[in-house]
Amino acid sequence: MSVVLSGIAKSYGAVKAIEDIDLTVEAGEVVGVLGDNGAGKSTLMKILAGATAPDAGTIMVDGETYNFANSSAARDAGIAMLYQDLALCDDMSVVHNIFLGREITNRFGFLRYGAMRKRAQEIVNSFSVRPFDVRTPSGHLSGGQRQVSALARTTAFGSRYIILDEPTSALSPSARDEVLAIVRDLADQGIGIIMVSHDLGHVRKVCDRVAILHLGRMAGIRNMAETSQDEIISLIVQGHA
Amino acid sequence: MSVVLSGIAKSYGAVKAIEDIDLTVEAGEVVGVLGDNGAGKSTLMKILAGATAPDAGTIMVDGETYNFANSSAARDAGIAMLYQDLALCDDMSVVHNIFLGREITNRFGFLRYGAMRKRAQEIVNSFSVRPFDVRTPSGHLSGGQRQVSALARTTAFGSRYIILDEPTSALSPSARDEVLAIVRDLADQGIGIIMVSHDLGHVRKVCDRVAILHLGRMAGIRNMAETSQDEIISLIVQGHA
Amino acid sequence: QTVPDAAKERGYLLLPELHEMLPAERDAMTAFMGKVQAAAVTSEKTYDKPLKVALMFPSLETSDAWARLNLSIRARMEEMGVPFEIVEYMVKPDEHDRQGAQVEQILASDFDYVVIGPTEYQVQKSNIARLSAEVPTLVMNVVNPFVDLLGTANQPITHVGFDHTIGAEELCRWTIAETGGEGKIALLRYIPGLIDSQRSDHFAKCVEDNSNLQIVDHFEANGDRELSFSGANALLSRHPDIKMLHAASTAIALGALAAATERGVLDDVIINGWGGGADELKSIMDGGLKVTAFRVNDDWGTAVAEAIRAHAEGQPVPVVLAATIKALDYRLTPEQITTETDYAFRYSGKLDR
Amino acid sequence: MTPATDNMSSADERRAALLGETGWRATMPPLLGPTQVPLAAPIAMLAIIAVGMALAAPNFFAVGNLRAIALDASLIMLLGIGMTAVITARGIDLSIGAILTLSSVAFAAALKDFGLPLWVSIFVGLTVGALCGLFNGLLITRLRMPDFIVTLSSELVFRGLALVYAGGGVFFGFPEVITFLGRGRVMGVPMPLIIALTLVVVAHCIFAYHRVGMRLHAVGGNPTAAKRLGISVTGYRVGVYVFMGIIAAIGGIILTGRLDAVVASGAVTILLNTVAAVIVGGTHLFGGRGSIIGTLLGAWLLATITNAVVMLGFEAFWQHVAAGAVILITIALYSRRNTRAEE
Amino acid sequence: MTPATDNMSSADERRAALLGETGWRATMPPLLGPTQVPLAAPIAMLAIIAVGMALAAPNFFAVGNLRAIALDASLIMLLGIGMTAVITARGIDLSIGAILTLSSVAFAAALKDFGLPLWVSIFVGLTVGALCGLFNGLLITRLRMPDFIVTLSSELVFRGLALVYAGGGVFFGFPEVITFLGRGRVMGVPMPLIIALTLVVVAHCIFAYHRVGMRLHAVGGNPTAAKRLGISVTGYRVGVYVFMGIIAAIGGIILTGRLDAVVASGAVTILLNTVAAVIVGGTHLFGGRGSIIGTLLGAWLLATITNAVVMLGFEAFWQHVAAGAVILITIALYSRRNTRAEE
Ligand SMILES: Nc1ncnc2c1ncn2[C@@H]1O[C@H](COP(=O)(O)OP(=O)(O)OP(=O)(O)O)[C@@H](O)[C@H]1O
Ligand SMILES: Nc1ncnc2c1ncn2[C@@H]1O[C@H](COP(=O)(O)OP(=O)(O)OP(=O)(O)O)[C@@H](O)[C@H]1O
Ligand SMILES: [Mg+2]
Ligand SMILES: [Mg+2]
Repeated sequence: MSVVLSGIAKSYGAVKAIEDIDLTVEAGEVVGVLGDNGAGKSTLMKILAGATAPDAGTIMVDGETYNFANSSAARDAGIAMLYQDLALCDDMSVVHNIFLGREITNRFGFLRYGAMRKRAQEIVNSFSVRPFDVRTPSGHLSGGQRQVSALARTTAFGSRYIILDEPTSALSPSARDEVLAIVRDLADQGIGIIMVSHDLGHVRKVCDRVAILHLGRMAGIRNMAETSQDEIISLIVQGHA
Repeated sequence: MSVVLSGIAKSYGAVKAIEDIDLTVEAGEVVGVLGDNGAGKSTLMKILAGATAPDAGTIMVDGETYNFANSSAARDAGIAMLYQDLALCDDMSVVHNIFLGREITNRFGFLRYGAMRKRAQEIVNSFSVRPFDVRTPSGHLSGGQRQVSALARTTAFGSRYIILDEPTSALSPSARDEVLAIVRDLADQGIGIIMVSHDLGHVRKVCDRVAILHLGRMAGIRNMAETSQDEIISLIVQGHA
Repeated sequence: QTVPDAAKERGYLLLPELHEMLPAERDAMTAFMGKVQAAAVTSEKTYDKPLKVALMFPSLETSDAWARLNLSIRARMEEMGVPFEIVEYMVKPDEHDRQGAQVEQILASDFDYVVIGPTEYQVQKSNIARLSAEVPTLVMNVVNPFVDLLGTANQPITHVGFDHTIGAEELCRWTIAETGGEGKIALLRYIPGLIDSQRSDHFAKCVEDNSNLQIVDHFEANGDRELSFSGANALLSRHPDIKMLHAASTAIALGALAAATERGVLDDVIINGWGGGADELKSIMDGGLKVTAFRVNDDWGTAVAEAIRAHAEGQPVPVVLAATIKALDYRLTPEQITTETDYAFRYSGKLDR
Repeated sequence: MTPATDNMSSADERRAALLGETGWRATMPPLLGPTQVPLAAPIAMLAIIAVGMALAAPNFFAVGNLRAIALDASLIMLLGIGMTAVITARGIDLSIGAILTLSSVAFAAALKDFGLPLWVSIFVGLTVGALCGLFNGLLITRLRMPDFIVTLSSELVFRGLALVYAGGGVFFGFPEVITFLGRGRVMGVPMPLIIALTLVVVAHCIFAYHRVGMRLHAVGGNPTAAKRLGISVTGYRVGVYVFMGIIAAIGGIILTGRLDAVVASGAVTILLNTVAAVIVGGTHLFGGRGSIIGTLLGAWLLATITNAVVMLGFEAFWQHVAAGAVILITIALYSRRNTRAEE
Repeated sequence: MTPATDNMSSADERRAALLGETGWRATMPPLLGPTQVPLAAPIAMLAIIAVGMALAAPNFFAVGNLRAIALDASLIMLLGIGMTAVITARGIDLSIGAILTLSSVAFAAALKDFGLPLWVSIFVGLTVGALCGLFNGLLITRLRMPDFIVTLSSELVFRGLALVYAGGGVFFGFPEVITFLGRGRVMGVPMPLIIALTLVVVAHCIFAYHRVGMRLHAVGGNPTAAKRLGISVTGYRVGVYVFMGIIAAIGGIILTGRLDAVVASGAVTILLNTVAAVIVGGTHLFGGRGSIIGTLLGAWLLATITNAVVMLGFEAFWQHVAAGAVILITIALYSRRNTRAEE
């Protein structure tokens, strides 16, 4: 049970965003993806989530090779992603945002709003120190509240692999700890998680392995237990230890 | 030489975002603002930067009382801000973004593009490990590159007080360290800095004092040297030590 | 009386067909128009309240004719001493449905008379019929009674206007004489519909049937000045040897004239006006337009006023009242033209400047 | 109780309070659907006009006059349903007048020139409407062309085609079923109003309480997000144009019935009225926020204005001015409210 | 050399390279201004049409015909300058036809009814245009009403006022200066073209190379950001409408000269042509990206289309269809390019 990326490449015009990337994520493990700004982390994640098409390379999920045409293909293959820009509809309430695309409906497709609201509030309550009303339009939320909403959506529907692009960057320390605990928890339930982060402390706390990108190439993959902060930093900055 | 906020309050409809906030920032010091998600940090900063009008309270800058009608009034009073959402025009190049509102022109108002480009590239070079061409439209940049551009703009024009709303959240560790060094540097040049952050490590590195908001109220202000991580966290989470 | 087959098929009668069928109508109309052309006779009748008239315009924007109509109806009513009150209804030329809603609105109020300028005659047929059944109704700008409404309760009391086909024939006759019946003509058309068909198609058929003149091109100008300018230019480029650009309205004539003037081909190309507003006449005198189908405009409004009065005072009204339309050309002296306009605009006066 | 526990428990209490709410208030979806749309402005304006007219022109409330307004309103409302969907999905359709015309011509031609049975002809008309919408939708989504310019140009194309077929001619004399749809009444209520209101109710339920409506809002509000969540943005965008095409064709048939005639030159200004009604009704011009109920009110308001300016005896030319002014005032009221809510 | 230093120095080299560039390529601002606008599509289309017409209708290249196209193009171009500014600032002005009309009526009335001197009358005309723009701008910014609906309604208001004053009447017989502006020539080049091109050059310099143009792009591209940076978003937005009003008034005077007449109706199609020209020219309908040069090309293309469909002998109604199709094809070319660049 694993996701296997091999030989992935993607250019934007003259800019080679990523080149020749191999990466494997097993079910139940948390893999951190690190790298300098512009190293290609988000690009790689978008490819894995089906949001961008790679120029080259293959994606295998649980033994089957996929060629994701769009993100719903990736979701059907069991991969969900929390985007760096959160992807919320600001005019809609948090309830609607969380359930968008996976609405709870009666058999004619009409929304079961009460059920959605209840479930959404439960999820949000479980994350946040200062809980907020899920009926609020997401445009009225604070930065962190927005991140909580988006995270709630990503984790709510039992995907087998979850990609988190900087899930903690806008969260307060206490909310961060909760999120990291949730991440660990999800992994323990057998979900494979890829987490992009700039915070070595967080990566260290939850990740089993780290992959470091440098100038669009894979600079190295390390087991957390067998590497040091210094090695990681030099991989990020120089591309080699 | 200082900025003094007193009795600031702001509600959005029924939500009291902040209430009765007093805060002083001296020239040359770095004050960290901490607090849970939704505690009201961004709201307070927007008020200080003139982007939002407070419901009550006064702002004094260097002894004079102001009632900022808009952010250019605040800028004229010497206060600049880096917004959490960066405020870039995605269709325009980084050069244009950096100089927007403070263009270098000849005396007829025509742009001196060469000069702007050179200066912009210098600033960006000084921040970033993987420098990028400032002629790129900002819509094509990575998350961190965007943050570098916005930060470049905020620090480029010699304001006396600078507000940074989570300036490091999307930066790679090395870029972070550079930004923090720049912050410290600016303070040493006599600029007063208010920095909102969720990262206690960063706050500890550069801040002289911290102010902690809790549920929209000031939970406490501490000298960095005289407080502990535990005290800060309990102020953030519970509103008291 | 037998309705000609052509009219049955068409659904409405041309004026000559009507007069062929009912010769008495021709005499009645001539007599009535005599009254119209004469000075106003003060009414003897005492009205206990003003006549409430609904005036339904299909847009006032296309030429000054509608504005003059409005002015002359009011002026003649006043001269005759008939107290009246007018409510104006306006739609754009394409708002067929809104005119329908206005009919609904009128039927809901207490009008004594309705004067309707249909957006498109056939389209408004059912509305005209419904109005006629409940309120004395005058149809303006169309002089072609519907065959199947004739003699029913749904027939309007009269149709008042100009016979555009007669205008087309006048222009046709003039054109053949002027050109000697040889050469190419292109049409700049008005908004598609009955009026355009009576002006453009009738003219085209007339010249082609009666001479060697050839219609070589059409442009869909939609009654728009700027579009006519572009279209006229393109036609002049495509057919450098063209004899005439037939303009189906004042606005179109203005656009075509500007194109010809700018190109300096004004002397080689005949451009006509349609309607004969003061602007067209001035242009004729200045050597711009060569000819126009001139409507004796205020006879139209006067006829409306006289028809209302006649009906209100229990006198018969002919089924159709067609005011005179005739070709006026550049050979006329300014004095002759002034004589024509002094009469034709006797109530509406100087609208232009 | 220490402040600490006080604070902690207050957060917990808040959690419980947020979660614990039951009863219809918590289970009923928001009345107007996934987004908030301010309706106070059109309602206020309608009320003001009603009171004003009651004082100034009592005839205004005559049954016949109300029916006249209803007839006008029902067409705008009908087309407004489609336009609300299009605009909510972040589109705009400027070709509805031409679609309406082309599909009526197709219907009339099928019936009269080809002698097809009535129901088949209606089907032909609706199909032509749907195809026009499909044409717009495919150009917009497949070639990623801006809606505004696509539909501006396709207006020329569709109207041109209608004119090519029909010229300046008029089709008339339609079966009774059709005229009944256009001008019949059931218990005094005009058929077009019955049709329009029925469609309004159905459309509102889908728009506000159905999965499809919710996703439509998302497609307009944040297309990137919608796409990432597996919603077929392209499908929805094409869908709204096809829907709009079918609605325009229905409008064409009702109009045919009302006039008992079809011309190729009509229905240009209906576009402005429809768009104005949708916007007056609070739907957000840039997508993501819309309300069918708002459009209903907007249509009613627009029809009322045109009626009222005549009833008040405005001269023809002033009628333009007055109508424009009332729309401006209504939107001004609405925008003020809107602004306050957003600040 | 170890890989480490290699890598470090490569970043440093890149820094130096980025910074070190000198010469005109580094100091010249981008030709089209602060944002990138694809111009290949209108150029390609113009080329295709030119080649096609050279083969199919040699008369097309007759001097007289080119001049005719130039006259058409110059009016669209002129109005397009204003519209490009408005759209780039994230607005739209649908009332230009009515502003053009109302200001010409004001000009003609000042000259003929009030007997004011020519230059004063021109000033009156331009002032009325500016005031109309101010009216639009203030409603849009102060009351935060959507541009689309404000200008849709003010079109009714302005045109109504023009009609109220002028009735159905026509003003004609204008001084030679005016007719010279409308249809005179200098060394064979039509005056309107000279005026329009002069304004295009001035406008392009401001739009692309001046502080004002740069800020205008920002106001349209990200109003929140612009406001925070101390740019008077309100000022710019009002400004573009006033500018548009003045431009429309200039257009009105040129048109008056061309026809030697003023009518209160008319100037309806000009709006569609202007907006189409601006969008065909690559200006982004939702603001932030615009090009005066693009509009120049777009105007030329649109004027050419109307001419070409006649020259090719399309039948009357097919002319509509052909014109719509050419616009669609041009935008399709453009949109493809655009999409590729953005993906
Ligand atoms: N425009 C708005 N309309 C309504 N409520 C708002 C608006 N902006 C902020 N709020 C509310 O005000 C409160 C404070 O928000 P603010 O953005 O200041 O929080 P913050 O401390 O910056 O949080 P974070 O760390 O998550 O960025 C929150 O409850 C938020 O929901
Ligand atoms: N849509 C796009 N068009 C052109 N270039 C792009 C686009 N998206 C990303 N890039 C470029 O590709 C490179 C990799 O970007 P990416 O967003 O993957 O970086 P990242 O590792 O996520 O950085 P960060 O930590 O700053 O978020 C960058 O140089 C960026 O400028
Ligand atoms: Mg990234
Ligand atoms: Mg914040």
